[in-house]
Amino acid sequence: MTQIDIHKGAEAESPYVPKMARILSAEQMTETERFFRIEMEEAPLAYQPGQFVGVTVFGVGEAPISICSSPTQGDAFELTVRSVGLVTNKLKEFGEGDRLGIRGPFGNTFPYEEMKGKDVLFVAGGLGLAPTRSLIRYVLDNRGDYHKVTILVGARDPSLLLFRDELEAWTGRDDVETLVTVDRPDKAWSGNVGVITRLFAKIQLDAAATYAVIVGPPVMFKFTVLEALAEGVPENRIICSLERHMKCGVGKCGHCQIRGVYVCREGPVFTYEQVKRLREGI
Amino acid sequence: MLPQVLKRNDLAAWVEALMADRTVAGPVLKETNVSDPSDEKFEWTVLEDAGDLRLDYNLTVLGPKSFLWPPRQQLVAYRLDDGPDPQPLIEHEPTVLLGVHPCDATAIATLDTAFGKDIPDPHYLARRADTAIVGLDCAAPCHESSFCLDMGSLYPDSGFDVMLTPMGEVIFVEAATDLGRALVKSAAVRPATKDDMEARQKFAEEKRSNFHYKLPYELKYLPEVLEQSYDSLVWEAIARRCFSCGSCNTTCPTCYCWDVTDDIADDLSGGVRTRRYDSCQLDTFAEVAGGENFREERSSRLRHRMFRKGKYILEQTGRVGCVGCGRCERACVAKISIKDTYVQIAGTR
Amino acid sequence: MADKPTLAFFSLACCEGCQLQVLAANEKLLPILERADIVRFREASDGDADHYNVTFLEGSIVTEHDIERAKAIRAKTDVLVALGACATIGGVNVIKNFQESDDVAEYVYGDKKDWFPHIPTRPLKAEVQVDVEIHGCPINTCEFLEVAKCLLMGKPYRQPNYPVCVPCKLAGNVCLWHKGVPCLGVVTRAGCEPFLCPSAGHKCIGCRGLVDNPNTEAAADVMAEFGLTVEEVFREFSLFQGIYDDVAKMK
Amino acid sequence: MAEATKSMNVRVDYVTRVEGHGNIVAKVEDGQLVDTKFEVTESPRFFEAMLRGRSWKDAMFLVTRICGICACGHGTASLRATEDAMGLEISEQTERLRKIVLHAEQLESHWLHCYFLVAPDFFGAPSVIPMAKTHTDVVLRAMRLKGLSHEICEVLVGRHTHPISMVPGGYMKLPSVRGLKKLRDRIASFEADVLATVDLFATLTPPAFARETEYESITHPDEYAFFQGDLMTSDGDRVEEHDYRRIIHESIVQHSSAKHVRNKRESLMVGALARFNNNHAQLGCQAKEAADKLGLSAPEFNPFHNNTAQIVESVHCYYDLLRLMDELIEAGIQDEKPPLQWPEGRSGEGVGIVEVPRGTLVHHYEYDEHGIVTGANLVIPTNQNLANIEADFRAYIPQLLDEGKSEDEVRHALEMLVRAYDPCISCSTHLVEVQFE
Ligand SMILES: Cc1cc2nc3c(=O)[nH]c(=O)nc-3n(C[C@H](O)[C@H](O)[C@H](O)COP(=O)(O)OP(=O)(O)OC[C@H]3O[C@@H](n4cnc5c(N)ncnc54)[C@H](O)[C@@H]3O)c2cc1C
Ligand code: SF4
Ligand code: SF4
Ligand code: SF4
Repeated sequence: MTQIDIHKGAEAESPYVPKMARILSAEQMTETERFFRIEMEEAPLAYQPGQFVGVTVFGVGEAPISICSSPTQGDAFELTVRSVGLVTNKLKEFGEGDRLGIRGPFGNTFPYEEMKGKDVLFVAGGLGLAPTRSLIRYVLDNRGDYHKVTILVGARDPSLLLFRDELEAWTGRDDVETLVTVDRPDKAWSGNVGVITRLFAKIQLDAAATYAVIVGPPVMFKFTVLEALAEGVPENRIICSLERHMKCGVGKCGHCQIRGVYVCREGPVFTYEQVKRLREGI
Repeated sequence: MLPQVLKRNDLAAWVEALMADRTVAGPVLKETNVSDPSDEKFEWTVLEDAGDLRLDYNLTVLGPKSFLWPPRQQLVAYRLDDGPDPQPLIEHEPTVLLGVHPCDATAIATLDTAFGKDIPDPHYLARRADTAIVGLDCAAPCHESSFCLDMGSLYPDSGFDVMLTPMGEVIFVEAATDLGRALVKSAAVRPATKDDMEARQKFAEEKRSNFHYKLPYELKYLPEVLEQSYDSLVWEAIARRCFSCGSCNTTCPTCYCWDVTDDIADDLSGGVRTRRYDSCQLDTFAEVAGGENFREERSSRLRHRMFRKGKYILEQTGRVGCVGCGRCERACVAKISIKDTYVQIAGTR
Repeated sequence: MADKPTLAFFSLACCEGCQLQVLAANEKLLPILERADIVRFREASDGDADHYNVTFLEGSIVTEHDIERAKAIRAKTDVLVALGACATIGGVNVIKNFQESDDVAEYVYGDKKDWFPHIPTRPLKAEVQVDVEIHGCPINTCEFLEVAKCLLMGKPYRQPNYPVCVPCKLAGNVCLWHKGVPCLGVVTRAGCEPFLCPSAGHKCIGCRGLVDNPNTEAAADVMAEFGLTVEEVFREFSLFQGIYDDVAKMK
Repeated sequence: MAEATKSMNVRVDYVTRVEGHGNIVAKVEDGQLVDTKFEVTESPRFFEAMLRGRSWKDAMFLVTRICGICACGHGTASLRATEDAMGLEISEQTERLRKIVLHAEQLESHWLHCYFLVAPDFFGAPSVIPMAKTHTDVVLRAMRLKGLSHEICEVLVGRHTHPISMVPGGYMKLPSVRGLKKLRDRIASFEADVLATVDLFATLTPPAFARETEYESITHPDEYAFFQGDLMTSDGDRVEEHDYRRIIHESIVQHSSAKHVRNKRESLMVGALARFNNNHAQLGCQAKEAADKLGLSAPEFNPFHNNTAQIVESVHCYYDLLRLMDELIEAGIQDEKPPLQWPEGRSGEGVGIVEVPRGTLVHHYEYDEHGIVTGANLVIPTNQNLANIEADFRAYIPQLLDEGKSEDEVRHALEMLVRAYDPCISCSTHLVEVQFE
């Protein structure tokens, strides 16, 4: 049984007070996704790939957002926000110099240490590229530590593709295989067409030596996992990042629970093996 | 400290003494039933008059929990200009909760663990640390919905500073902590005599014989019984009647899920981030942007509550997630009973 | 001055109690008046304008003329807020829809019934687009202020989507069902705190309409177990919620 | 006479600062008034018809929705009618509680009307909103006073619009003595504001105009009647409640969805001035002093003095409220329960008449043996005044024309006259004679 020291806890700092941060730059990436580069006003954010922060727009509310940059990129950090509701729509109006509240970082991290020396396969659908990019950048910045790196990216149509410049840069690299596909091409699109699982046919996988990092909407996740399993990637090396309703980020408010697991603390990164056991995971 | 006794007639004086230093909350008469005036309803409230305290109370809708963990609690205040300067709002005042039944004391111990573990929550803990808990032992079940004996909350090991046992003309007073011993100092107590001790013993025996087990298995098997029922059709059958009104959660002494809103001050100069009780039975509890709802079905929400109470909280904190007080059953207009559900699932797969 | 958003208040068929709840905000209105111009509030003021940023429209539609007025007002405003039960769900005015229309008029105006033509009662959204709903009969001043603040801050207002039981329990009320009084709180949208009917001792009569996903079947079942006849159940629901199919079906 | 007034067409659509929708029409040709009307364009709401089929428990919840300002008055009249039909006697405690709520409502309504709706005319402001800047102390006082009534209603019946706790036979929730004591002290703290209100209105002079009419109200031997009593008029008629139709004769006119009412003359007047004219001797001493200060003495035939009478009544109600509170506190609150069942097998009619801010309000129901309403008749104060307002127009317009007033001035004066009556047009439910067989 956990022993609790009430009096010590009473003196603790409140985990619910945001710290002030300033937007260094902001850019509308697609119609609904906005990219921010942010700097904490006091101590820099100490985070690792896979974690997320709570972003406060004062007077409006807070939303959990994955950090899409890698700590290797310096003190500032980056977010990609899709406008869907109260906070995220308001963020559309935010730009350089505007101030936000930030809590966190929260959550566990991608197992980037454990993955060293292994092949890494990234599969990112839609907004799933945001959290994935954090690890991609980390791996690319420590390229020597990892074996083969493959990046598969899918979007519904070309206008929804995130980080297009970076996708191009990665495509141009010899030490990374990058494939991009869209479900519905437009006239200018000359690349792959079709759901992301179709890209599996185009790559060589050493399944036993691979970590597959799969992040995307629930349907995409479901089928990509099946594909990876079919290729022979072990369940405990299929890594995903889950989204849940969250209010506190510190394992109290109860919203993010999947069965007995608090996604905000024990996740958002899980192996497929864990998710499968949870049953309500996907 | 040796057990002591307080004459019933001296109780009010003690309560007044406590009221001089601290906010004292306890059970008082709330109202009588419109359909049956002999049916008294009680509530936990801050005492304005020591004479209002009713040690013979039976049930309350909300327990003493709301003094430690108020239905609405302000967390952070900020301004709505260029310098929001967010500041924590941590409010507490010396308080005594007087007359906490064993089930509620057990529940408080569970809440302490939930809010204190990992990353501590000072908004709860600061109130908790400033609150003395005076327990009140019960001689018989409050209601047919209670199953505190099964849930192991009838004999709490912690969650109180003093335990009172009313026995006729005297009240047996046992201080369990330093704070408790300090509180008792202002009471006109005398050391318990051999007769008092015997009376106490008799009370305990009678108490034991008044309570009966209601589950057909021991508490330690509950998590497994639940796990085996995960795919049972029973959830669907029970949930058909569920209104998703959340009354079960809002009244539960161990529920602690919450929602947060940013409330703008009336003069629009600032805002306050406020949390309020939330309920996993409400439609939108697990809904995320884009409309995906991870527990869309009433049955999956109902199952989640029953699992959380009987399994998850226990696994997370090592303390029971349900103290068997029966509040949720009584609060439920559809008469959905956690006790009956736990009985029912033992016989299903 | 010109940059301030303009607000207007209008009413159709109703008791105008909702506008009174706005006035009841008293000094809390002052910060809003500083940031916005009320250009039309007939109950308190003379004056008008050609265009409004936000219009609060109370009352339900009971005549052809009401439809025209609602449309004309809609055309002049950016944001239309339905103020109160009459506007959001038709209010008590819907009760007459369950009687023969001719009989209703004749009962009240006798052989002069044709002087006062009327149509079946309907809420605003049946005829015009409504952007924000403030439920309640009457509305709750706190909620009005909340909506006004949200509008001024450019923040969408999200109405509660859970039943009255939630705030009722948080207020520590003994459930009326347990006192022998059937209460509609179990399926009625919350948001009336701190003026909950059960907190004042009486059943919820459903003035804020149904929550989005009400279990009306369970409600009817529970009421039946409680000893209410189908007719009585309908009578309970139809005081305010007659506009919903779930309820109309019971008739 | 000024050329401009030779002929005019005064039309005021939607008179502002009154409750509900009403239009003034006045046609002047060659300096002669040819036609004038006060149109009530409020959409008809058919409350009497809607009452049919409602249960005795819910009738009050329906009729309070007739008017947001007089919700407690409608509620009280409705409960009295239902209790009459049930043969229920209410306790002294219930009666006191009901009277307190009625008083609180008079206060709220009178203050709202005088400060928010009438005062702007005297201060030359289009509304109370700009007055917040020019006469801040007056507006803040008005808000404080208005807030007081809300506080009283919140403690006693849950809220002012629409009351919750009161039901046939009593209360679903009673206030505590402790709560009443707090409230009493709170009310007592408003005395200075009440007196300042008298002083303020003593400085305002109503327009000079007088027309004698028949003044109708209830009257009671023991008190200045609001809650119960016989129906009477200044012309000497007096009947008990059930016979209200011997004084109140209703008719339908095409330009008004609200019905007109008369007794022996072409029209009659109800409201504060009518009550004052009929019952002034029973006012409390503070109210009598206020009347002196305000220059009001019975009989008063200037309808603009309805506002003055409202201020006098507010003083009466304020002090009477304190008295009633003291009596309640003294007696302690008894845990009385209202009946939850309709009396077995009983059917029949019930009438409840109360004085609401705008005048005499009648609720008349017929119940079947299950406690379901089978017929209803409501007489709304504003309706009773409509014919009188038109009669005033006919007398006042020629006077204004004689005084050489311009079209705008006439329009403004007529609007002020309408406002003086404090018409609550949303109340105009109205109805025709319904014969209960
Ligand atoms: C770990 C994690 C990482 C995320 N990373 C990103 C990211 O990188 N980029 C991005 O654009 N989005 C991300 N999201 C989703 C993002 O948090 C939600 O879109 C956001 O909370 C919606 O907030 P809002 O105020 O704009 O919408 P609201 O108006 O509050 O809500 C819209 C809908 O979302 C639901 N909702 C409310 N609060 C939450 C919540 N805290 N979490 C999820 N759903 C909620 C509501 O029930 C409603 O249905 C992430 C979510 C999680 C849990
Ligand atoms: S109290 Fe009953 S009806 Fe309400 S959510 Fe809980 S189980 Fe469902
Ligand atoms: S789950 Fe029900 S019985 Fe258990 S502690 Fe909560 S309210 Fe009491
Ligand atoms: S009284 Fe009504 S609103 Fe309150 S809990 Fe019971 S059913 Fe719900």
